[in-house]
Formats: sequence, C-alpha cells, structure tokens
Amino acid sequence: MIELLTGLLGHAVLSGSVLALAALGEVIAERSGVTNLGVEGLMSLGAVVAVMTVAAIPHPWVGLLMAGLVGGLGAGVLALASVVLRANQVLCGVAVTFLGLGLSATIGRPVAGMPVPVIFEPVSVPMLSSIPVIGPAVFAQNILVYFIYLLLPLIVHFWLFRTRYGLDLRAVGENPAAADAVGVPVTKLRVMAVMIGGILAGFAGADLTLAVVPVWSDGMIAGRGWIAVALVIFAGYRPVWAVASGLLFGLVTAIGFMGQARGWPVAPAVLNTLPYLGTIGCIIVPILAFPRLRRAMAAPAALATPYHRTGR
Amino acid sequence: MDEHERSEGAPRPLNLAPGTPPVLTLSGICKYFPGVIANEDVSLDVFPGQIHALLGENGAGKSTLMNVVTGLYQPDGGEIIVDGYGVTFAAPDAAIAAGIGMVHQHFKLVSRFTVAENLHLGWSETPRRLSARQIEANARTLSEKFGLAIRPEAVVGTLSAGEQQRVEILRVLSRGARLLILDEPTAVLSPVEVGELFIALRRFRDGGGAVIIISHKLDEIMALTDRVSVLRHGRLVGTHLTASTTPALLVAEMIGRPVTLATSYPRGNEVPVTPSPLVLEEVTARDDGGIIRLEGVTLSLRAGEILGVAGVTGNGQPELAEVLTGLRAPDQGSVALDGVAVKQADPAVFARAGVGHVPEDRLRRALAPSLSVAENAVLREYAQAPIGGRFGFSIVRAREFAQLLADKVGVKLPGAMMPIRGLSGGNQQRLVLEREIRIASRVLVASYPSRGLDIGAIAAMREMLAKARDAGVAVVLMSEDLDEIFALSDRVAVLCAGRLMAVIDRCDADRDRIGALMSGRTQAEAA
Amino acid sequence: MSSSRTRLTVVPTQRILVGRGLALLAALLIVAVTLAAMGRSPITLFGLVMHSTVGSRFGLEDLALFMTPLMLTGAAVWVGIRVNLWNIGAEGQFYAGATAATAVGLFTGLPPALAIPAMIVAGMAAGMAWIFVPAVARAWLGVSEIVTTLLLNFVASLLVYYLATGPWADRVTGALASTERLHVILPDIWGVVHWGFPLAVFTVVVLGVLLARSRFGYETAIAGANPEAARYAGISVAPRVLAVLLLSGGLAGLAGMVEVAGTVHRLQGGIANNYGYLGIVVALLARGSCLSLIPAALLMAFILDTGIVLQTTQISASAVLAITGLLVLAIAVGDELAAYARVKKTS
Amino acid sequence: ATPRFAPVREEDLLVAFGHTSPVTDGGWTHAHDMGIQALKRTYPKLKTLYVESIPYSADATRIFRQFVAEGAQMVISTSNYGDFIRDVADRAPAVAFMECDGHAVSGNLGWYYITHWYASYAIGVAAARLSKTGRLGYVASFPVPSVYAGANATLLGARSVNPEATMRVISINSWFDPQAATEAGSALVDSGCDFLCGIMDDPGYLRVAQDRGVWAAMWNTDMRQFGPDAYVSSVTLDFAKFYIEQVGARIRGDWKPEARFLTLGAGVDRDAWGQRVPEVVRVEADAVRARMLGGWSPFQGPLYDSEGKLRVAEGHVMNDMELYNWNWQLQGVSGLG
Ligand SMILES: Nc1ncnc2c1ncn2[C@@H]1O[C@H](COP(=O)(O)OP(=O)(O)OP(=O)(O)O)[C@@H](O)[C@H]1O
Ligand SMILES: Nc1ncnc2c1ncn2[C@@H]1O[C@H](COP(=O)(O)OP(=O)(O)OP(=O)(O)O)[C@@H](O)[C@H]1O
Ligand SMILES: [Mg+2]
Ligand SMILES: [Mg+2]
Repeated sequence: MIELLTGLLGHAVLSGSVLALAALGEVIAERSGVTNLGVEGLMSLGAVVAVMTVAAIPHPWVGLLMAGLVGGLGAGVLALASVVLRANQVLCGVAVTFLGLGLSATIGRPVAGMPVPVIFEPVSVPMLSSIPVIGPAVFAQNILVYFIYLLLPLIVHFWLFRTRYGLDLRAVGENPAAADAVGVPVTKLRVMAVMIGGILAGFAGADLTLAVVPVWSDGMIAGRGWIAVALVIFAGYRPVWAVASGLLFGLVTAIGFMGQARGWPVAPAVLNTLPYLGTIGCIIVPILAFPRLRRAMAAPAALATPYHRTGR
Repeated sequence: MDEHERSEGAPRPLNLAPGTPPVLTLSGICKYFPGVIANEDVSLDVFPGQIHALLGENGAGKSTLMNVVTGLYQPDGGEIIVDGYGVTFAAPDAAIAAGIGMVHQHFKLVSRFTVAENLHLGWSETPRRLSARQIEANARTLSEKFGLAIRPEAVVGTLSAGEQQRVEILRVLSRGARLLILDEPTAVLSPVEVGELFIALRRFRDGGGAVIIISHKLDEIMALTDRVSVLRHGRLVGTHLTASTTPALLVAEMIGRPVTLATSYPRGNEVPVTPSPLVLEEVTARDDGGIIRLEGVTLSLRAGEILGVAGVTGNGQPELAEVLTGLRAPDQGSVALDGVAVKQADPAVFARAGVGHVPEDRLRRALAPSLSVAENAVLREYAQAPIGGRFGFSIVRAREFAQLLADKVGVKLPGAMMPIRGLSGGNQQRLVLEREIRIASRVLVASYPSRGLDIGAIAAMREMLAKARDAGVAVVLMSEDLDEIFALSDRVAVLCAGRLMAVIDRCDADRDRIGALMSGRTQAEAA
Repeated sequence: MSSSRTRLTVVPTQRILVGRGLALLAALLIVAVTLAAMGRSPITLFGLVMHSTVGSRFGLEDLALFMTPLMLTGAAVWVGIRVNLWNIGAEGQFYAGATAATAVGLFTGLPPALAIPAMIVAGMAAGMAWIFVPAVARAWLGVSEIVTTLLLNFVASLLVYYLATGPWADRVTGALASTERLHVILPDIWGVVHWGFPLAVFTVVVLGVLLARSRFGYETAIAGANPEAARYAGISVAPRVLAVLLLSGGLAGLAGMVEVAGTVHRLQGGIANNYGYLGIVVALLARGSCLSLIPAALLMAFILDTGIVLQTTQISASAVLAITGLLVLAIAVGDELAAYARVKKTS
Repeated sequence: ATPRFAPVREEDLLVAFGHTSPVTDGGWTHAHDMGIQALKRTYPKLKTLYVESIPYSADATRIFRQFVAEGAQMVISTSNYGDFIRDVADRAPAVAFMECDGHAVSGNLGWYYITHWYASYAIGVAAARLSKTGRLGYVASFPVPSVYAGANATLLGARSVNPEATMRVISINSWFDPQAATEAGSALVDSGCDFLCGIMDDPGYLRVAQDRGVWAAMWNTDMRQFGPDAYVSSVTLDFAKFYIEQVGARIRGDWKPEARFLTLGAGVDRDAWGQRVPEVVRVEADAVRARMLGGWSPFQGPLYDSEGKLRVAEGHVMNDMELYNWNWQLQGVSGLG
C-alpha cells in the first residue's frame, strides 16, 4: 500500500512537472494580457532542441538552456505578431502551435526515436528522501523537479506580487491604457512576458525529453500544451496554484493508470477521462460552493485584447 | 508665426522673471484622425505659476491636444517646447520625466489594484521589493505632503470618482510634475470636492507649478484660472487673461453664438393631478458588496414634476436610481409601480410601464459601445413595431429609427452603422436622453445628465427634461450641480448616507439649507 | 510629416482582402524560396497544387468536401465569438454529434427518409448536450467556457475510441477502431460531394439571416457586447448565454453528423480531423460576417488541400503543418496591418 | 478478359506508400520503411513515393486519391485505412492497392498482415521463466484485435510454463503518447508486474523496466539500446521480402489482389535475445519457436475467456484468420474489455 502511494505520488510529481512548468510560463504571459496559445508548439520545439543539443553536447543543462532559448525565440515570433503588430492573439497562437509542431518534427528527424545520451538523473535529498511515502516520491527526483515545484513558483510569485516589476506587469494585463499613461512600457513588458513564458514552455519540453521520457518522437507533446493553458484558468492565474494544478492533473492521471493496473472495476476509457472530468469538476464545484471565488479567479481584465494607444 | 502674435490676447505674466521661458510652448501642433482634423496649427504658451484653462465644445480637440503633450499621441505637425528646448515625447514616460503629468478625462487607474499600488505603478522610486505595508505607508506620506486625502489600502474599483481623481492627482504630483494637466476634473466631483481640488491646485500654482485645466464649467474657470485658451474645431481661436474676459465672450468664441443657461424653466401647463406613478415605502437597499446604501427611504413621485435629488456622491444615489428603475430589488420596504407592488428586480417590467432611465455611467450601463448607433438607439424599442416583434428584428428599421432620434436631438451622424463609441460623449448623452424620454411615459430617472457636456449640449438637455415634464412625466434629476437642480426642480430631495433627509418644495429651498442637509444635519437643524 | 498611419476602427472589406492577399503572397514567397533552396521547383509545385485543387474535377470535389464540416464548425465558433463566448470545444461536440448520428444510423432501422432527419436532430442534440454543462457553468457561475469546453474535447475523443473499439466495434468487416458502416448515409450529389455541402451552406445562410433579422440575434448581440446594458434593457443575460452556447454546440454536432453520414460513413477515432479547432480559425477569418464563413472555409479548405498535395510530393506532413502555421500567421498579421491607413489632412 | 494489371517496366512503375506515422518512428512505420529501402535496392529504377502521418480521417482518402492522380500504379498502405482506401480503390480499378492490416479483398485491393502471435507466444514462454511474480503487464493503445492477439498469445505462452501467470493490460487510449506509455509501464510495475510487453512504437516502458529492474519485450524493432539489461526480445517485422515479391509480381503483370499472412520466420519473428536472458530460457523458448516453425500451433482448444466461458473447443486449432480477428480476452488476461 505504502509502495503504491509512493509510486502514485512519484509519477504525479514527475509527469505533473511538465504541465506545471508550461502552465507557469502561461501564467506570466496571461498576467501581462496575452493569451499564448502556442504553448503546444513551443513545448514541442523545446523538446526536440533539447534532444538535438544533448546529442551534440552531452550535457543536460546545455540541452535545457537551448530548449529555453528556442522556446523564447518561438514566443518572440508570437510576440512580434500579436503584441508588436497586434494581430489576433488566438489566430497567432494557433499558427505558432502549427509552426512549432511542424518545425520540430521536421528538424527532429535525425534524432527521432534515438536514445538520449544524457538525462537529468534523480538526485536524492539526504534525510528528506527517507521520509516514508513522500520521501522517495518527492525527494528522490531529478533536479528539475525540485526547481519546478519548490523554487520556480516562489520566484514567479515573488516577482509578480512582491516586486515593482511584477506590479507593472500585472497592470499591463489589467489596464494597459492606465499603465501606458504612467509610463509603463506596455509593449515591452508584454513581449518580455510572452518570451519568458515561451522560455518556460521550452523548458517544459526539455523536461519531457530529458527527464520524463528520454526520447524524441513526433507528436509526443500529445496535447499537453493545451492542457497547460486550461490549467492556468483553473489556477486563477496564480503561479503557485498553476504548479499545484499541474501536480493535481498528474496525480489524477496516475490514479487512472493505477486503476487500470490494479484492475479496478471501472472501464479503462472512464479512467482515462478522469483527469479531464476531474479538472472540470475542480473548477465548477468550488465556485458552486463559494460564489465569491468567481471574482478572485477572474482573468486579467485586458486578457487577449491588443493594446492600441489611439484606439478607444 | 512669432511670439508676439501668439501672445497677443494674453501677454506674458508680469511677475515672471525676465528670460524665464514658458514651461510649455506649443507651436503649430497638428493632429489628424481619419476624416477629422482634431488639432490644427495650435500654438500656445503655458507659464509657471499660472493656471491655464482650455475651453471648447465637445469634440473641439482639447483631449487630443493634451494627449499629444503627454506623449500618448504623436503630433502630425508642429513642435513641443519645454523650458525653451524643443522635445519629442515618444511615449508618456518621456513626458513624465520632463515634469508633465496628466489626469485623464477617463481615469487611468487599475481598478483591481489598491490605491497604494496605483500610486506606485511604473514609478522609478517604487521600492524594487514591494510590500503592501511599505507602499501604503509611503502613500500616506505622499498624501500628507500634498494635502490630498486618500485611503491607501482601498481597492480603486470601490472608490468614488472624487477619490479616484485624488489618487490620480497625487500620483502625478508625487512624480514631480511641474506642469499638471487636468482633463475635465470637475465633471464627476461634488461641490465640496471641487473646492478641495481648487485649493490643492492653487497651492500647486503658488509653489511655482503650472496647470492646464480643461472644463466645461465657465464659473469654475473664471474663479480659478489665470489665462484661458479657446479651441474650436481643432484650432486655437484665442488666448486671454481670465481677468479681462467674460463667460459670455468665451462662450461666443467657443460655439460661435451666445448661449446662456436659463435659471428657470417655467412650465407651459398646469401640473396634472394624477396618482403617483412610483412610490417607495421605507425602502432599504444594499449594494453588490452587501453594504446598506439606502435606508428607510420613503418617496412618492408626482406626474408632471421634476424632483431634484441633491447630495454628495456616494450617498446612495446609484442605488436609489436602480431601485426606481427596477434594476435593484429593495431589501426591505416596498416599491409600488402605478399602485402595484413590485417584488422582484425586473427592469423590463419598469420599462414596459413607461420608466425611462439615463444612468450615471452611460457607456457602461446604457450603451454597448462596440455596437452601432442603430443597435444602441433601439435598445428600448427593439421588440416593438416597426423595428421588431415577438421574433423579428429589422436592422433597416433600426437604422431609420436611429436617424430619426439623431435628427430630433440635432446629432449629425456620419452613418447609423458606425460604432457608437465613435460619437462624442455629448452626442451619446443626447441620444440616450431622447431614447429614454421616448419610452418614459410615466417616469424618467436622469442621473447626472450634464456630466461632460459642453454648455450648448447642457442647454439642449435641460430643454428636453423640461419638455418631458410638461408632457406629464415624473422626472427624477440627480445632480451635484445645485444650480441645475434649482433651475429645473419643482421639489428637491436631499440624500445623505442613504437616508432621505428631506423633500422640500423649490420655493422653500435655498443653497444653505440644502447644503446643511447634504452634510447630514437634520431638517430641524438646517432650518 | 503631415501624414501618419492610424488604425481604423471599422476596416473596409477591400482593405482586409488586399491585406490578406499581400500577406499570403509574402508567406508563399518565403515558402517558395525555401523550396527552391531545397532544390524543388516552386513553379512545378504550384502547377501541381493548382491542378489538384481548383484545376480538376476531383480537386473541386475535395474542396467542397473539406468545406462542408469547416463551414459548420466555423459557424459554431462564430456564433459564440459574435457574443464574446469562446467555444473551443467544437471538436468534442463534433464527436458527440457524430456519435449520436451513428447510433441512429446503426441501431434504429429507420428508413432513410426518416433516418436522415433523425440523425440531424440527434447530432445537433448531442452537440448541445456536450456543451450543456460548460454552458450552464458559464451562464450562471461565470466559469470560463474556454477551459471546460476544451477539456471535454479529450473526453469526447476517448469516448468515441471506446465505442469504436469496444461496444460498437465493427464485427462485420473487422475495420480497425471503427464502427460498422452506417446503414443510412447522405446521398451524393456530385461525385463524392454529398448533401451535407448544400446543407452546410444553407445552414450558414439561414444562421446569418436569422441572427441579423431576429430579436434573438439582437438581444444576444447586446448581451454579448455589454451584459450590463442588456440587464438595463431588461434582457436577461444568462439564458441567452446558454442559448448561444447550445446553438454553437448544436452546429458543431451537426458538423459531426454530416461528416459521419456523408463523408466517412463510420464512427471512428480520427473522424473529427481537427475540424473543431480549425473552426476557430475559420470563424476568425470570417471576422464579423456570418456569410463570410463560406469564403473563409474555402480559404481554409484550400490551404489544407494544398497541404495534402504537397505531402504527396515528398514534403513531409510536418513541413506542411509548419507551412500552414506560417500562412495563418501571415493572414492574422495581414488583417491587422490592413487596419492601418495613411491619414491625410482631410476635412 | 484481359489482365487488368498488365506488365509494366520497372522504370515506369510508381509505387506509393501511405504510412500512419513518420518513418522515423523507430517502430511500425520504420519497419515498413526498411522494407521499402530493400525494395529500392532490388529495383533501383523503380519510382516510389510515400506520405507519412496520414490521419485516420477523410484526409486519408484525399491522400490516396492524390497518389492515383499523380500516376501511381500501385498503392500500398502500411496501416489499416479501411473505407478510406477502399473508396479510392473502387474508383481506380487499374491501380493495384494493398493494405496492411486490412480486411477486404476486391478486384484491385488486397491485404497482408504479420502473424505476430507466434512470436509473441515464444516470448511468452521466456516471460514466464523470467518473471518471479508471474504477473505480466501489457501496454496497449486501444483494445483492437492485434492487442488481443498480442496479449493473449504472450500469456498463453507464459501459461504453458507457469499456469498461474496472469496478464494485466493498460490501454493508454492513444496510438502514440510516449509519456502516457511510460506512466502506464510504471503503474504496471508498481502493481507487481515484473515483465512488460506491449504494442507501442516508442521505448518508454523498456526504460521503465530498465530503471525498475524488471524485464520487457518490445514490438517492431530491436530497441535493446534503450534498456540493455531489461531487454528480453522483440516481435520484429521484416517486410522486405514481401514488398519485393509484390512489386515484382506487378512488374511482371501477374499481381493478384489477395489476403496474405506473413508467417513466423518469413516476415515476423522474435529478435535476438537480450544480453541478460539466461541460456536455459533462450533454449526453451527457441524450442517452442522451432515447433511452431514446424507447423505446430499452440492456439488450440480448450481455451476459455476471462469470464470462464469456453471459446475454443477441445481439439479445435485456431487458424490465422481467427487469430487475426481475436476480440476476446483469454482467461488470465484482464484490462481489455
Ligand atoms: N482615437 C481617435 N480616433 C479617431 N478620431 C479621434 C480620436 N480621438 C479623437 N478623435 C477626433 O478628434 C476630435 C477631437 O477629440 P477630443 O477628444 O480631443 O475632443 P475634446 O475637445 O476633448 O472633447 P470633449 O469636450 O468632449 O472632451 C474629435 O472630433 C474626433 O473626431
Ligand atoms: N474611434 C473614433 N473614431 C472617430 N472619432 C472618434 C473615435 N472615438 C472618439 N471619437 C471622437 O472623439 C470626440 C471626443 O470623444 P470622447 O469619447 O472624448 O467624447 P467626449 O465628448 O469627450 O465625451 P465626455 O466629455 O462625456 O467624455 C468625439 O467627437 C468623437 O466623435
Ligand atoms: Mg475631452
Ligand atoms: Mg473627450
């Protein structure tokens, strides 16, 4: 039983980390008022670039870095189109997803299906990893996991809510005209937020190929980018919650597989729908119970609206 | 174009040390929008230690000119000169750095942020590491330094317009503005707040600062300013020393003909004696946040009469208007519409019974800004022939209807299918007013109908209310402007802290008495 | 100096067309240069693409077949966007509609004259049912319809796979992961083009007329543009949000029905073929006008069909996907740039 | 009647292949692509083209139609596209169509498949020897006949050695999702399985097996590099001979549409044993393989399904067609229905 829980939690932590990272990046972009629907494509680019990089330079950190770089550049294309040129964010996002998925598969052909020479190996945290259940599940993971769950959300939270830079960024997402009038560089901040979000999406792809399933193949993001976008709304645009929701999604997915492996008397098809139905339930039920949550979870007021200085 | 010519009407202030350049000189500024000359060849000087008024009709180009000065818009021609040096402001931060701060007509505040957060937005002196306590303390210090009372921890969205404006002014001042630009700052303020604002502005001027103020209220301009410039159709038509001009001259310059606001609108017929169309009995109501805003209000409207509602903003006016129009159900007490008690909040029932409503925030409430003039014009009559019916709707008829409405109130429409947000605020207001008067066969609730209108538009609006009154409509007029209330009302009701302090006949009402009631003294004390 | 570019609030259609045309041209230029660099002849490819799309009978048939579901899913998304609601779940409702239509087509034994109307009704009803919970949650609880409808796509797809490989799996011909062939199908009218095509065109036209000419259309427009103004005017917003989303779901469900009954003839996992997501693109390409859904669907169909042709010339599916992305990006940017006009001094 | 498929010169023949995934998938399509490479070596003047990642939707029809439009005289789909290919074939009677994993034979459409169940059976024998717990795990995409046959055959092989052995199947409900396959593999190990097999193209669960110190058998190709210690074997596919033969027949003009099974040793087999598979186990499993090569079939009654119902009567030997259409789970298999 204990072993089971450990296994469950362990998988949830590992597979949730990919979603958590991508969702975190999306939180940053959406807080600035830009919906980045290109996450799926950017993750894919990150995943393939990480593998290609470590194939040449066998060091996982270099792979991660390159993935982030490419994710950021890809997001830069999106930012150029939808922030600087102010084109429709939804169209641009879909386009970047197509571009990312297509490009990554095209450039990734030489490494497709090849073993990844180096990966992020699990690192046990002394002491902590011997706590029952939690220890092996949480404190015997690869180093990215610690960053993703323990460090990154706190950094992003601190940035967004405890620094003046975060204040400006959120203002841009709430009311760009107001921010603009006091000299906050709206376009610059949005571009930056989208690109940082893209870097994290790239990292998420690298996390997938350098830590979770160490291989690249076309189509391996399998919709997780879209899930990440959904989780951001679920998390009420909060970094810590976004990461937690990634973990939760991972957990429910793992429970589904566990149920199949243990032969629970539930149809596999039903178990597979658990994460999706569970997330919907987790969004609706609390609001039914506490209607006040509705306002607390509201989207940034200017989300998905391009800012035109002269437009009114 | 030389210095001499430009300053002809209003010479350089005498107390200025020779050689001191104007804080701001505009030279031949042009700004064009598609099909519109917003500004053309505008040249003026703004000197330190002076309050400079900018006057003009709705749509004359005042806001646009100031947006050019603050770097929001790029001029299509001309030059901006600050302290004698030509500058280009690529963005607002450059203007802020040059000491120019603006309080916009439509507030530029983030409504989900607190006052303190708004004050610290985009500011280089904001501590990098943000703590709510620290910035609130900081905000308090600033508030004391500049003598503007604010509540740093309050969320801006919950504040009254006056409070929001103080936040804006404080923000501009705390960033070291030497030139303060205020775009229609008094439109949304109560008289008391206006007084406080003027004190603050005079203090700022006396400290050597320069102010540009845009207003449609001539008496304020006469009382406050040192110089005044008039824009008309985007061009500067004159700059004067305030002391050497008169309101009538200014109006004539602005509009091209003299306009005066009547101090009374005598009725053309007798007050008909009919049962009250709308009666409130001991009504208590809460706002959306659950706070009690109206308490024990008993009020009976009379057909063919204008009831002025005086009171400082934030004393329950919106809730009263909402209860009167069926947008809000009372918590306690009863509302009787034509003698029938209404239980649920249902604006449709009120509208059908002939209750019209010009709400305070017309853009947010009464109009869908992104939709066409036609669609907005028929908002009250879309389900009636000839526009629509039980299932149908005809956009062609709606367009004709809109044109009819516009012709009736003298609004020139470039096309009935243009988005209504493209109309000036004044024209939007006129259309809403006419639309509501059309359905208001019994009651018309008009909240602050003159806000933001130029003097010509105000005169027209007042005529329309008086006409409705003459047609037997019970009109409720909410206004901060006591002159307006006195000019139009048959009875005056005073709201304070959600209570109806008194309902007095016009003939018994005077400024002092109303003022005392507004500040919460009871009728006995006030008398 | 006396002229600068300003953004128009209302952009004339000709400007949009020119903007899009130029943007597409620019994107195609990039593609052509890349192809040429790879040693392929852009001219030959262009000829082949033209022949296989608009230049041949089967190309035209294919375009019509592509347009059919795209018009309907585009309409589904479009009715939502019109009132500020984002139905990202057309894919799921497509599956639901296809599933319900399949149930009618396989298990009721109705004669075609009855079965086809029944399939239409069932398909639309299933699409509505699939969006019902998100719609209610959005209307009365303010829960973002974007997440809930999106998540239900995954559920729908899993459900269809479950049916097609489990209880409804084909036991007759043993087709992989698909149901038996429907006993009733939409008749063909021109080659492989079936009645679904005129049905889709008709639906779009009726929808456009209905929304423009009905009280419902007006009231929902107000409710979408400014819910507060709607309430002020005595229009209750929540039931109308529900109604619009149900309509949207019903249209997507109809798309599913048409695809299964007209084109594929069996329910199977891949049947939605991303039409639900592509519907978002089509709806955005159509901008404010319902009738524009038809040319928008044609443009999308042309892009997709071009992709198919390119694949058979050994340009990989992934490269084709990237090219599609580039074209969509170009269109989005072109639309925006078309809104900027040079303003001269006028009076 | 004149032969519909008249002889054609090698240099005039265009053969078009339609794949379900990229040729770089390291699995199913890669295996077919190896066959195509061999084909091209044999017929160097032959023109071929292929499209990969064809979805199971009306797009498949479009692509096959485009093949015909571009002059292909022979179209080979390496996966089941059912009606999508059938519709095209019916409208192009002069073109020879072949569908892997298909079901219909018409005037110009034939199909072929591999009898992977025999190889699976042999690997099952080894599995029972290697597994300590007797619990085998199977990572499946969807409950389709090839999955039934794979899981059933493996367990049947295992039970021939250890009658207590069981097989637990997880369907990840996707044709392709490495992360899900990996998680499914982990969940199986967590619940006590110490031998994993499956029908996925990617090596996800082999990795899991390597990390968790259990065994794994794969599908399609040799993947031992992803988990050298855990690797047992693989059901390997080799289409080279078949494609050469078919294209040759088309060139000669004697191609006929027919249903063909590629048999053990002639298109499908077990891969060379993994480095840690003990000699005794190899020998035992290979002996079984040899018997099957000799014509013996292990798929004979009585066979019961997981409900305990007798499905194959005593004495009846399941033929390849029955095995191909297997759609019930054998006693001891769970998770598939
Ligand atoms: N964003 C814009 N796009 C197009 N035209 C504009 C825009 N802003 C202003 N205009 C044009 O510029 C003219 C001047 O507008 P402006 O807002 O400066 O008037 P104003 O003097 O401030 O009026 P009010 O007294 O009503 O505030 C208008 O007539 C209008 O046609
Ligand atoms: N998008 C636009 N296109 C063209 N003209 C516009 C546009 N937006 C505003 N205007 C013009 O700008 C002018 C001023 O608009 P604004 O919204 O500032 O109204 P306003 O008169 O200032 O109202 P208020 O004083 O009540 O705020 C109007 O004359 C209007 O015609
Ligand atoms: Mg103005
Ligand atoms: Mg204005």
